[in-house]
Amino acid sequence: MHEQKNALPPLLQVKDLRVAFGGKEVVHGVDLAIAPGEKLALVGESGSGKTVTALSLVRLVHNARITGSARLAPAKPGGQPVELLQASERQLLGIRGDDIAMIFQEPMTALNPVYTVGDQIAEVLQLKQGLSAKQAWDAAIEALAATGIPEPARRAGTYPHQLSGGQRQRAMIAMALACRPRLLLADEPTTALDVTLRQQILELLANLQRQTGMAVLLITHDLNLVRRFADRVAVMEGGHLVEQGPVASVFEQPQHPYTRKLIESRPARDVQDPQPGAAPMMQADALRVSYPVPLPGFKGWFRKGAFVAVQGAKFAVPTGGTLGIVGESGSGKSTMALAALGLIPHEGELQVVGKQWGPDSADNRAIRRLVQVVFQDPFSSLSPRMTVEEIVGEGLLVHEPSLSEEQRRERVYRVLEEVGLTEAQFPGLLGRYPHEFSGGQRQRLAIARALIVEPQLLVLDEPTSALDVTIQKQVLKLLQRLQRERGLSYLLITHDVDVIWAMAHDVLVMKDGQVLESGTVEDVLRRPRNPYTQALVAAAS
Amino acid sequence: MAAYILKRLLLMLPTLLGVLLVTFVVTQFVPGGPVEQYFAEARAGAGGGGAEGGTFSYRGGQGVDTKKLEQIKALYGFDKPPHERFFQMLGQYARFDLGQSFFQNKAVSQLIVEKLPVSISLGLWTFFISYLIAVPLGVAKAVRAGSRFDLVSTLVVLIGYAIPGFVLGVALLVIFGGQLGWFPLRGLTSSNWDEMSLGGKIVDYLWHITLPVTAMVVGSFAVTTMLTKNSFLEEIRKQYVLTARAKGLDERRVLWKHVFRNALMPIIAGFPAAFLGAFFTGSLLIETLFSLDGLGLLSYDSVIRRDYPVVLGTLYLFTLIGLFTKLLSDLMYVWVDPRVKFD
Amino acid sequence: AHGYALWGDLKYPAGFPNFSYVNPQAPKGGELRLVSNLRYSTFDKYNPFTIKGSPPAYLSALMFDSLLAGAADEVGSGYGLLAEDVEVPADGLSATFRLRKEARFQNGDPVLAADVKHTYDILIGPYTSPAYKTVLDDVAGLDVLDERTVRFRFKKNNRELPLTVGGLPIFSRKWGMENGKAKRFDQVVMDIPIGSGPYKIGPVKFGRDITYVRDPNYWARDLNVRKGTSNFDRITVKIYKDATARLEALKAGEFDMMRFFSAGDWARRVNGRKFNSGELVKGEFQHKLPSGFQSYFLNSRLPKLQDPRVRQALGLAMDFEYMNRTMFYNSYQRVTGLFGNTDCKSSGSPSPEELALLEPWRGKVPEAAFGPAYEPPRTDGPGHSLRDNLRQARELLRQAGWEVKDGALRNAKGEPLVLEYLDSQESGARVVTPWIRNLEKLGITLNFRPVDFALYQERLQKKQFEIISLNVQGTHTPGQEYVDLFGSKSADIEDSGNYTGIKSPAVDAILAKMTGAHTKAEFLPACRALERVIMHSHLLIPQWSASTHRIAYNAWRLQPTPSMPPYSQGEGWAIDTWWSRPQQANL
Amino acid sequence: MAAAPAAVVLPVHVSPRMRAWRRFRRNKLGFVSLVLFLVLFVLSLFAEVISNDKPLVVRYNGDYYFPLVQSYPETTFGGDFPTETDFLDPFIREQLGKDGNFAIYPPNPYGSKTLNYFAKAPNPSPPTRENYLGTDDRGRDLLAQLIYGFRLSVLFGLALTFIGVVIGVITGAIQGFFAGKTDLAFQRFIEIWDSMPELYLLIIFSAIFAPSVALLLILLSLFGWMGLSQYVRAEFLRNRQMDYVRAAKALGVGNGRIMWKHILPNSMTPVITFLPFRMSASILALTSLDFLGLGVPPGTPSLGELLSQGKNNIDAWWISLSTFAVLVITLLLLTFMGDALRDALDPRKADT
Ligand SMILES: Nc1ncnc2c1ncn2[C@@H]1O[C@H](COP(=O)(O)OP(=O)(O)OP(=O)(O)O)[C@@H](O)[C@H]1O
Ligand SMILES: Nc1ncnc2c1ncn2[C@@H]1O[C@H](COP(=O)(O)OP(=O)(O)OP(=O)(O)O)[C@@H](O)[C@H]1O
Ligand SMILES: [Mg+2]
Ligand SMILES: [Mg+2]
Repeated sequence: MHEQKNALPPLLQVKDLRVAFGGKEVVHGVDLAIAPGEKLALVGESGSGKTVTALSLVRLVHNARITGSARLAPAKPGGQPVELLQASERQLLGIRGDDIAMIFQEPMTALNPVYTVGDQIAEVLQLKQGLSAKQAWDAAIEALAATGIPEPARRAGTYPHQLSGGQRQRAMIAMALACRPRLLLADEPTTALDVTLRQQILELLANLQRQTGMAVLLITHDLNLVRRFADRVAVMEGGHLVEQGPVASVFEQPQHPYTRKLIESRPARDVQDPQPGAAPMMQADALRVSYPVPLPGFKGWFRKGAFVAVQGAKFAVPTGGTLGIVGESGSGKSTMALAALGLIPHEGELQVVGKQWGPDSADNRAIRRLVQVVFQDPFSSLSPRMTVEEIVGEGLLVHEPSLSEEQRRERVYRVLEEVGLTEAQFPGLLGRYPHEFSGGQRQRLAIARALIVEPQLLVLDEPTSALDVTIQKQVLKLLQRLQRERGLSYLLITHDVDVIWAMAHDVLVMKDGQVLESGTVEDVLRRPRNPYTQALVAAAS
Repeated sequence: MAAYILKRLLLMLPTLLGVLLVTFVVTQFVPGGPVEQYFAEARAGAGGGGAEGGTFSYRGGQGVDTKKLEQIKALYGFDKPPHERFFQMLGQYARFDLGQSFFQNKAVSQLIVEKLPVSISLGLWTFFISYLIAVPLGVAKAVRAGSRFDLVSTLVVLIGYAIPGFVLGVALLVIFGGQLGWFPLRGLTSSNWDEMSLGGKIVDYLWHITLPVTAMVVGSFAVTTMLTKNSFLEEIRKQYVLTARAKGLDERRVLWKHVFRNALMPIIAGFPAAFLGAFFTGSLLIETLFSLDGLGLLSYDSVIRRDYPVVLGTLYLFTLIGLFTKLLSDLMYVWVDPRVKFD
Repeated sequence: AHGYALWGDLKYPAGFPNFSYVNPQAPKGGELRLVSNLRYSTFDKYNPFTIKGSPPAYLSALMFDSLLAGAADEVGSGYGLLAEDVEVPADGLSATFRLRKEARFQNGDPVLAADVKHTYDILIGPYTSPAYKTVLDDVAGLDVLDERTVRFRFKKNNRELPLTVGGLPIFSRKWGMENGKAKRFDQVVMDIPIGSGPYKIGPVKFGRDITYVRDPNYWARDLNVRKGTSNFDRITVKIYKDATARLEALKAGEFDMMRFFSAGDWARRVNGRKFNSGELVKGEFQHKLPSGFQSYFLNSRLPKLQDPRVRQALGLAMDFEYMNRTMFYNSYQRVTGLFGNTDCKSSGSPSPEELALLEPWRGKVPEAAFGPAYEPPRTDGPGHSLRDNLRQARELLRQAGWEVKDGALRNAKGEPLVLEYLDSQESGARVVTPWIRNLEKLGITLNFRPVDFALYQERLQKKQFEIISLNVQGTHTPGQEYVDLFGSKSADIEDSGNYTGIKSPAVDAILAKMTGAHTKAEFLPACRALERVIMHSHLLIPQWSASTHRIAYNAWRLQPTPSMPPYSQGEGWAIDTWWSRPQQANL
Repeated sequence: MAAAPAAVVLPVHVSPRMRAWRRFRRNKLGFVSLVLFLVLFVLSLFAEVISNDKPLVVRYNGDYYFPLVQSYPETTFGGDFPTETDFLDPFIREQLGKDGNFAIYPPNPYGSKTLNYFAKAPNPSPPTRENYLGTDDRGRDLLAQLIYGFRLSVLFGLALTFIGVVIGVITGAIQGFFAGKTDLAFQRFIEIWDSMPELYLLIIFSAIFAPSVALLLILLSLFGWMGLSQYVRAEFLRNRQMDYVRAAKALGVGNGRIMWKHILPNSMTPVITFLPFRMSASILALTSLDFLGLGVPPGTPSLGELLSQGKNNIDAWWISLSTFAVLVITLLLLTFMGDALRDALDPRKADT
């Protein structure tokens, strides 16, 4: 304690935290302190151990050996501090959710698939605050509303798989905040949110912090966010904490080379214009996609209502160019991507390389080879019982069955290296399973899986949301290079205006299932006509 | 959903028809029907009936003459061509008239109703006891997978499973019924049941079913227990469990609320079928052993004696019930796991 | 006459006071608890005569009287019960019964000729068990001569027919009447039977237990044929569906007596506390019932079984002594012929009367029939080892053209001798195993083939089998049924009793003599000649029989008569003549 | 980003199967069970050498004979019959006991069908020096019965389980994966198929064919797959909605491969759980039909038959007890193996 220079005694004091998986250490002695009400940002390379660090504080890592110390200050003055790493399971029960709440990085897999989100939020309220079922439900709806989810009353009654990525993430946030914890461990809480919503969430956190003195450990890749939100920042690289200090000083005078690299990395635009006049890679007109939803009351017995997620969309992906899609969370971007991939039924015109999706999977095989996708939630899109080699190599098996095993493996290695995953970094890389990777690494796996079949059109749903700026830059560069060299086309969905700037030729802005405006990047982003777009651009700069 | 239910309900008709047709056709090919048995009885001579003690008897057969054959066939309705019989049967079944037994003086429906008390007793108790023990045990084993508790309970459960019910039943019967005389040897109730007070009746009933239910239950744990355990282990490492833990839920809630519903998809979903099935449980060997008159014995007997009306009648009824429970199970799937879609 | 005997030699004279094997002073009272010994383990009707359903055990015997009553120490005779007088004319083509005036049904009505006629009409009618029609096939009709006299007319002179009709249970016309109208007989199910017997139906746990209570006003309680019988006030019959449970219940004292059929049970499992204390007693009672001929029947319709030498060889491979020692606890006797334990049994060399019957057929019947009586092969004692028998069998087979080649016994065409033994029970395998083993030594393969009971019956009816095992009950008065068993005519009829497929004019002729015999002196030589021919044809491989009734009973509750009448069936002895001991156990 | 080097040095890496094997090995109980089971199974495959009424080697009048391999008629040893020698026969024993002659018998000198014809005690007889575990109700050596019965039962169980699992998984997978009309139609088919009067079919077949293990295998296989099929269907119905399936579809992976590689590994819990039970159920299935005369050909050594003998001869405790012990041990080994297999197939379990 004597080292503590702050006026307030730290809420959480972490010393020499080490985490090892099966003999391999991934976090090598982290020292951290968070004061009450403090907002500490933890940034760092993808796979540097941020998530593991946070999880080990509440002892929720499987198969790992955790050593070191993490002391949580007592809730009431005069109480005993709790040594988290030694505390009994029973003590931890009281602490989790109450004192320390956690927002998980991948909201799809982190929510229980068989309960409605409302249920899952209300559960904490009932348990920790002793509310009645009805009160808790109402409070849950309120909490959802506070995160900016439209129609919160209806959304509370839906299951996780019926929500968009951003909505899930917000449900996760609502759940974590429901009990007003003293410390919030937020692991990439805003990756799936657009800039405006990000702001709303940050405000929400700030409010809470003001009201209850909640401290926040924010793990993020978004340096803008750090700048705006955090008091202090800590930088991790390869399992070490390489630098920490007040935001302003770290950003102005970064000490560590990695920090410097991080701050200086900005996605750069390095794309050529597509050849004019070429037929578009993908073309859609009056595209309409709806999901069946139960109707309330007796009517629901006989008919399903429909929730229209995309309405009258018209777009074209230029051959050798990139169509960027931005838009509010829940506006139907992912839905549109799924429709474009022929994975959910749609109405209206949709043509991929001049063909339409047929009902038969065999017919579609040819198109599949040309069109690949990176899903928004990488974890759930990776088969948990397949190894990296199987996952990444599968595309080759399907589309280039003539390759020998050696050749295939070589291709797998190459594409993995291109997305920044090497054997050197991960011994036994090919034999690993998805759960053994960090969020960003999984995202890169997903990208590698799509790239390996050398498609002509790549649908990218938030491909870089879980990546730190350096890796993001690397990946974008790769994409740009492929476009240059092979004339790849991209349908790029992102919340990150920087990425749009770096990549897109045309842009489409969506809100509530409608296309608000579209045009070239310059047109849309420089001279936004729609108020939403204007707000978006303003928030991003 | 309602449309799906309606579709399934409508589909029951062809299914039922198919079931009945298949069985009916099969029964046409089974050797040794009631007519043959009639002749066998005629051949046995006046030994049947109740002539024990008589010191004179006469035996002899005359062979089958065609006129007699026709008569006997008519007696069992075999004089009509099969398709006619089949449609006649369908007509009856449509009115829920299950017909009359060939060999017993009873309507098939009456026979079933009479056997129900035994079947329900055996079925429900076995069902409840085995689920009430097996599921929590499975969960406990999953939580403590690999511990000594896990090992020992596996051992116990499997030993129970490995003893065939009838061998265990005999052992129980001989030891606790015969040698020690603690439990009665037969029946569901004592002979003076009617004179007992309500409490007495309950005690008497429980006293009677202890051995048979024990014999049935002991072997029934294992599968459910191991299924529960393994499903739990499958789910328990998923991420949403972390979330639930992170929420500060205690272990019980994590297991019984969050994991349970995911893990026990097969078990919960099979629940209605198992439950309804419990009403119609039959266990030939246990029923025989403890002189219980249940459906197990009825169906076995009717098969062996070629009592086709009983075979087909019970089949019709059980299929009907089976179809409903199947539908219920399928609906349970959706209820348990909202991601499940049948289309 | 006061009774009728097959050969006219009634043991008891007119006006005898009681049968000699009963205790006329036996005290009445108490309860006899029995266990049902029927194949089915429930009951669902009170009418023992209809086709459908199962009646409770012992109902027929306890509730119905017949015209004549048999004595358990005598065979082939009946004494007037309902009938005070029975007349059979010399031509044997009818029997006239005069009913007793005092005979009463349990409802108080007198038993009249009309009731007898009603009973007869019903029994041969369409709604009763076909067995009655079979039995009464030779009865041409029944005439009511007056209110109390009936005459049965017979199609042929068969000495046994008066006993057959005399043994019919007689019931009242009022049984099954509803609102003054008679129901169709197959609808008479739950109506309490109206008979004239000593017991009525008492408390019933339907389908499970039934108690018969003694009718204190039983009309014949002091009649000579009934004196000293029916001593128990109540007879309760309990049903256990499983043999083990039944045995345990006996040991636990839940019922008072039980007859055992399994040698293994009797030797190994009938024991326990109550046996040690003397409460339960194991009694083996020698009887003189015909041993019958439980045998393996060889289907000689098959070419491979046509040669008597082959059949004899098969028989030589069966080692009864081994089986009796290792499986039956030495409790059985070997069956040696068709008529064991009766006067019809042949022994020694044929008598002149027998030779007279056989001689015309010399050359057509086995030569051995003219020699000493048939003796099954033995394996005990010097010169009688299994090895000896097998050597002999090998020799016979060789003569018949079967030699061992490539490990199997083959005929000239090289076909191996493979036989199939058909049984309806898996448990039959145990008993044939040693036989199979011994046949193997000869190079013969015998397969055990168990099939479901109904299928078994069908196979038997259609004669689609090679070897089966049948237990043919014995009789003192073989008759028509032997024509069915061994007659040429029945050899080609489906559903006949001629399983072996024997077709021999000689046998037909002897059978005709046997069934047509008018005196014992004609009858016995025919029987013996038949036995000689059949046994020496080696169509049957005789098995074994028990000469005792094995009965375990509760000696504290029951008092048996000093000795068992020789022709009693076991349980009947107890039910009829035992009485209840004063209850000392309660002290 | 470094350009890919011309020759990528491919590091040796541990294959997933290897990792699974390691995880399996880590489960000591399961591993030991596997070893033990294999030992027992292999031993039982050599049952003829362990338990047989034929000597391994015979020296008779200066010549050597190997009755295990070749059958010698009794006449070879001075007997009467040209059929195969019964080496338990006192006569033959006497011949072989003469000077210079000898015979080396297997540890348990009885075969599966050998009657101890020269025993003194009535059958079933309790354990003696001659019959280590006693005899069954017809005088066959119980130990021999158990050894041969174990072999037959395990082989039968393996075959039946294998067939049942294959059919069950395939049908369940098809229904669950395609759902909709396929599922609806297939379910109806199963309903009808399931209600087929199995017993009657058996009776009909037994009227036509002589009983044989193969026939029984076919008949039981016809109906043995449905339970598992339902469970697999349920798992597939759920897992087919998973995102990773969607991802595979987007990749253009064919349905077959999606089912096999993506969904099946994640739907294996019921399959693995039921494996040991199906095995033992198959073993018991051999009995259940016996009392109908529809079981294995009579005389075939099977654990099931021994169990029913045990029931009928409750006083002959050595029959039921030893059979029961064999069953329990088999089942335990199988279950522990199943446990380890489940661990091995779960990559989330640490493997080092
Ligand atoms: N279960 C596991 N077994 C083995 N290694 C693991 C496991 N979980 C994580 N790792 C490794 O630990 C390291 C740190 O992972 P962590 O999830 O903390 O990264 P992160 O900093 O959160 O990265 P990202 O920003 O990409 O989410 C990674 O290299 C990852 O591969
Ligand atoms: N299976 C479903 N059933 C019903 N509604 C759904 C389903 N899936 C998505 N939705 C709804 O459709 C809308 C569009 O979802 P989509 O996932 O396309 O949004 P998005 O634009 O990708 O948002 P985000 O940026 O948050 O990922 C959302 O309002 C969501 O709640
Ligand atoms: Mg992370
Ligand atoms: Mg989305």
